[in-house]
Amino acid sequence: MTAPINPADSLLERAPQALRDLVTSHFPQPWRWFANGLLADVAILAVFGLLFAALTLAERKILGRVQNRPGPNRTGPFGLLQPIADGIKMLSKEDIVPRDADHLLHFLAPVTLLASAIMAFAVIPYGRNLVPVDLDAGVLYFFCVGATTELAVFMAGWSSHNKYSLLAAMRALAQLISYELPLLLSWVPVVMISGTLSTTGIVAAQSGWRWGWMPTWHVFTPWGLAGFIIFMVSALAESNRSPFDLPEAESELIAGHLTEYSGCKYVFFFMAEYFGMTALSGMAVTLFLGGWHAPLPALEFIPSYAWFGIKLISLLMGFIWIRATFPRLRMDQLTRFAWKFLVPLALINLATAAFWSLSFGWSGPMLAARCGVALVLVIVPFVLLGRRLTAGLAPRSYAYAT
Amino acid sequence: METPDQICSRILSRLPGAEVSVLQNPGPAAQHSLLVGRQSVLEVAEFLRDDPELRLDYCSNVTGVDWPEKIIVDVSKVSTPDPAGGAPKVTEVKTERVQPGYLEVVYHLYSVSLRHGPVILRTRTAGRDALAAVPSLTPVWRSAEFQEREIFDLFGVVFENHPDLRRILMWDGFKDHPMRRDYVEPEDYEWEPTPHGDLVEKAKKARAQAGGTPG
Amino acid sequence: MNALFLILIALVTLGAAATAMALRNLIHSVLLLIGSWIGVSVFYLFAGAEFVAFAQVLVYVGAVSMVVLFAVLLTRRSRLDISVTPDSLSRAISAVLAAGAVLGVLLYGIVFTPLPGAAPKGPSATVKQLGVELMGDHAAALLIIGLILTVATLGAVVIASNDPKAEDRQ
Amino acid sequence: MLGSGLLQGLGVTAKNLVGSFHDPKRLTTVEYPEQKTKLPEAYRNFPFLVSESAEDPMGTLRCVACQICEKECPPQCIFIEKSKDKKPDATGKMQIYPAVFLIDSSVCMNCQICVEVCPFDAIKMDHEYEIATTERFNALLLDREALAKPNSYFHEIRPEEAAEVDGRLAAERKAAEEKAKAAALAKASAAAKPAAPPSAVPPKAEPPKPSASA
Amino acid sequence: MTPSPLVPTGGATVRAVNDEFHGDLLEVSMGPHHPSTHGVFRMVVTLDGERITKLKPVLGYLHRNHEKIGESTSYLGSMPYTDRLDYLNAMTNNWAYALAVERLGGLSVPERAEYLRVILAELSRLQNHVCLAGFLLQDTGASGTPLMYAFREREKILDLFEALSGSRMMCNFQRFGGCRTDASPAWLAQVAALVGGFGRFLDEFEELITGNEILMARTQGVGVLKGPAAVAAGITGPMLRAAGVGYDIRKVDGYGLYPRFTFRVPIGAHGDTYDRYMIRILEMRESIGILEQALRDIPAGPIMDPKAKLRGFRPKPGESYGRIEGPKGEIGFYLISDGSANPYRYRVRPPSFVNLTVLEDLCLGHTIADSVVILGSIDIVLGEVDR
Repeated sequence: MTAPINPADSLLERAPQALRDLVTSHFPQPWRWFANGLLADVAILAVFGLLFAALTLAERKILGRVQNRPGPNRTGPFGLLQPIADGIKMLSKEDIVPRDADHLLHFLAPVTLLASAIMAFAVIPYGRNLVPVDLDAGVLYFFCVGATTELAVFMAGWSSHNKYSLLAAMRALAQLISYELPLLLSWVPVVMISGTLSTTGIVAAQSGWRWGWMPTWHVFTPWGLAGFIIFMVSALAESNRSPFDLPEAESELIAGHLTEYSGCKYVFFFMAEYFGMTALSGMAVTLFLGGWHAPLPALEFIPSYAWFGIKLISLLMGFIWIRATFPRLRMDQLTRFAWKFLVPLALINLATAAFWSLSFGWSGPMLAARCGVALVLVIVPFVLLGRRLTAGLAPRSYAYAT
Repeated sequence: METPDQICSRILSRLPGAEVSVLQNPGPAAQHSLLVGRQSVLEVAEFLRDDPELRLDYCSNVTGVDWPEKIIVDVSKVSTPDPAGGAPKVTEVKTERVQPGYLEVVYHLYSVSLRHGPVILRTRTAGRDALAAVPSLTPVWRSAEFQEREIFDLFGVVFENHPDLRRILMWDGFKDHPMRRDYVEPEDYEWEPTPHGDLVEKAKKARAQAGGTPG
Repeated sequence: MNALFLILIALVTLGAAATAMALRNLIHSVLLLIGSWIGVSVFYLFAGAEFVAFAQVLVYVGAVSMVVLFAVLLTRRSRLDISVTPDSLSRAISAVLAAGAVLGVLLYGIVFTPLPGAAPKGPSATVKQLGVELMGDHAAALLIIGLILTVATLGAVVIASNDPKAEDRQ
Repeated sequence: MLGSGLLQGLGVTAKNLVGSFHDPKRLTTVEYPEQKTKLPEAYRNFPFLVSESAEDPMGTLRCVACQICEKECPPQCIFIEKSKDKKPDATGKMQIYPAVFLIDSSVCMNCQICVEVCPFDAIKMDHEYEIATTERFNALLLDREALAKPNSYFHEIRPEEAAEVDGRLAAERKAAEEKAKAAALAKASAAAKPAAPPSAVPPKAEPPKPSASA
Repeated sequence: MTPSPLVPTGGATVRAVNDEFHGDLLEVSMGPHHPSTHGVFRMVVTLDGERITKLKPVLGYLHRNHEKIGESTSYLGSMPYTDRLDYLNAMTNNWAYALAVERLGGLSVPERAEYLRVILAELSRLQNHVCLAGFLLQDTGASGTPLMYAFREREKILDLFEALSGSRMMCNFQRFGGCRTDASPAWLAQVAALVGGFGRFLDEFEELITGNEILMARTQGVGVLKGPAAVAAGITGPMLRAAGVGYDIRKVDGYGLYPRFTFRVPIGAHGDTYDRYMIRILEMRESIGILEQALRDIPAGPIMDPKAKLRGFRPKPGESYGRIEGPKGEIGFYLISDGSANPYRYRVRPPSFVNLTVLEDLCLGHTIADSVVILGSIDIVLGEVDR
């Protein structure tokens, strides 16, 4: 019987680095950093570009299936070439800019949006040693890049010189201000517990097993679960996904900030939405779902990046599932939900995490008490605040006329 | 529910000056209506709405009817005594008289609270052109608002005291009233060559050749 | 190379700020202001202060700019068309005086601060240290800043609130 | 609790997502150009003219140009011109026939009133629904050549109604033949008995009843 | 600003239309091309932020002067045109028109035909309400899922219509004094199968969305219409019953054979959009009950009044008004005959059109997103509004 191989040394695990070194070894030493960076860019664009294409198809397929219809199935086998056909169609369309539009901003908006969405991919650790840029303040970088997205939505809406777009711009502003806060507050506990702002450090803090089988991911702690849910809800809002897709609310504002966009610029917006969704899911995986760690010790032979991919895709499917099910909120409800529900919950969650970190050494019966107190700290505010939020809303019973 | 005759007499007892009469409907439907003069239609309507036995709180249908100028031929037999002393000679004398045209507004009233109806209320304008005005009943039944606007639009009845009397179905710059019976559609109105147009032309020509009656 | 880059960034930052002041279109001004904030954060990055740089972008670009944009969009049209009146001339003069005074203080600070010739590699402040400093020694300052900002926000709300009675009184 | 309704909804969509793969009751979609649903017999789209034989459709049209459908058509999309000569109709009687029969398919609203009012079972509703053309003027005005379809086609699309119509027409033809025979007999006997009044007027064919669907 | 001379009657709301110019009011023209105006309908909305301070409906984009066409066409010839009024409910439109003409001509309807009419009207009600639920939820932003479920069921009903009348939507089925074709036992069995499964579908549909907190937040307390105001404004149908008035023409007039069937009339207590949605769901459940009874009891027999004439129908001079409880409200036809083959006056009383009267009242003070949902809950079809 051979000794178990350290998963970090398996062939598949080391393949990406080996491949990279193989390519960059041809460059002279002073340029190697540049070549590495370029390669990372190319890899990210290729992988996530493909994922974007696959995701658009998957979304339409899943929406179709949920709605009891087959979804796109005409282009290629099982409709697999649909994204390519869509791409050709969109890119060959005429780029129409309204006469009264602010041409410069109208052009800059999609570019800004896409650029910031792509930049967000830089700090996510995709696997063991697979992080494009390992920054000390990686998490902060991620959210500071993400902060510009709604600015771009505002630019698009305002520059289009269209009333619907302007309303969308206003909505985008309000939505950003409202959801940036719970989003930021939701990951502060993670930083507090991990003691680092570096994404690789946060992943490393989630390694290892409790009792030999249970992963020590943050999502498996009471505060982590609450933080994860708050994070995902805010992520839905940040990436303008249903039920928070108010800036482009089709049934109200036609297409909101996208009303006056066509062709390539429209594709940019579309791409940016999916990239943003993917990046936020990736960050959620990193912060709460243990990054690239396997969920069970026995499954560590699967390479780390595959685990990351699996977690990422399941979160993305969750986005699609939610979109298939929920109606849209109204603007005032959206902001009320953020300020009166998510922000207080996130703040209480901060306190819960503080308690969790203070009670670090507790064991035995005290461990049960620790879990109990933390759970109470998470659930009771949720129930109470939820009741206040939905006050007056209830299914009704109806009388019949005599 | 009371018959229209009973309602009519009750209205007359309550509002002695009101011009109300019952207009019989000769058809099998036998839905007789109350014909009310312009001057008293508002008070009659309020009476119908508020009267505890009728409580016609719901005005279902409001519509206009165009009755254009009609030439009525009265035939009277005149017997002229035969100067020869025989049987008097009877000749038919036709006198033509012109019945002036008017526009009629018909309200179908029901009671939601007492669940009866319909009571049909009609009122007529004095004429079809400058005199085509009746008081609006929108202040009495709000449901008449859009329907009276429609009648104004399509028939040209001016409803005095209507809160928002504008065209509703035709566009604002439109001149005529298309539901009037003498309305002639303009020839060049959104003309487009269609095979249908040719077909009608051909049909007309063929019928003219055949000398038959169109229709 | 680095110096060239720094000068370029400085020019962009200052140019954006100056243009923001000169433009009539308020939205463009705000967007240029954002550009200049990003320029400032690039300076922080050059100085090795990642945390401050990212925090700068997060707070200013992400949040403050939104508030400013909101303020601009919610401002009544009538207040956008403030024409130059004789009164505004004296205001301009006082503005120039105030700006000059600030500039003087800054220049004084820059010129008369003894710069160390060869910068000693100072202890790079970690995020943790920053937190400890802020929550420890400088807690009072932090609280006061928070209070002042809250008061400012309340004031803004009071000014922005659309009170028809107040308008009538004017 | 907040979220229970949301979770319930997610459950339903998940059930449908899974169900659409194995439950044909859920995934009811028909993939149109390849698959087509079976049309019910009553389906109607655009009228056609019934002709007795497929070989000589123009010679065997059942239509006798009575112009009832033209009068009754609500959007007035039919135009008929009577022929000058006559030819035998379905019952063997000499009848005029439509020299021109035009239907404007851009105006026709497929209401079936022409079928209902036709006393000769000469016009029926078609099952053809792929009638798009690329030319919106002349291609939409269909003449009698384009409209004529043989009785066998009628049997194909509406077997029940066609059988009923054929039975009725056969009975009428038989009755007409018998009458003709009787008339011939009468003539023969009249010839034998010259005193008998001449039956100049041929026995009038029983006016066919309006369509049974009425 | 001149105060609106609209006198509040029976609690009708007074309109607070503020015509003063405000620099920060935004006038948005929603429609005629807008994803959720249900056809070519236009609302000129004045917004303060996102709040509606004024809303003017603009109609007529689909106006084709249906009534004029009716006056120049024979009585029978108008029947297919009635299909095109509320094109979701050709069956009930046909019935209302047939009812008016039968009253005008003094025709009676055989029992089997009356049963068929009830079955078809209730099927029509089912598919209209299920459509409405789908559209309404689509307007609240649900990405098509409820709409697709609704349409899946609607398709089954339309298939039945097609099998009986030959067309899915333009049925042209009723005739004066009966129905055009008889229903085969196989068809009735299909209806029974559909009715049997419809309750389960409704359960699933309600599980999907009725308890959804977002839907409740979007619809409860939005667009409140109270009973007296609704009656004064002539609101009919589910909208009136959602406002708490139990007025159902099926019960009140007892036309057709409705008095023979037992069913209840659900009424709402709040009169908001949620009530309007739920009343339709509950009405569908009642319709299932009516259909079960009708399918159980339908007798054999003729389907046409022997007195009825298909061609050359010339009723005696006179007039009649016939109305039925259509899925959207009271659909009535008012006919005046002068003894000729064409009606002298042909008038449609369209429920959608009259129900639009209160649109502005319902929307004032709500946001632009609510206006879309409120419009959806009124349930209009532009073929009927504009005629």
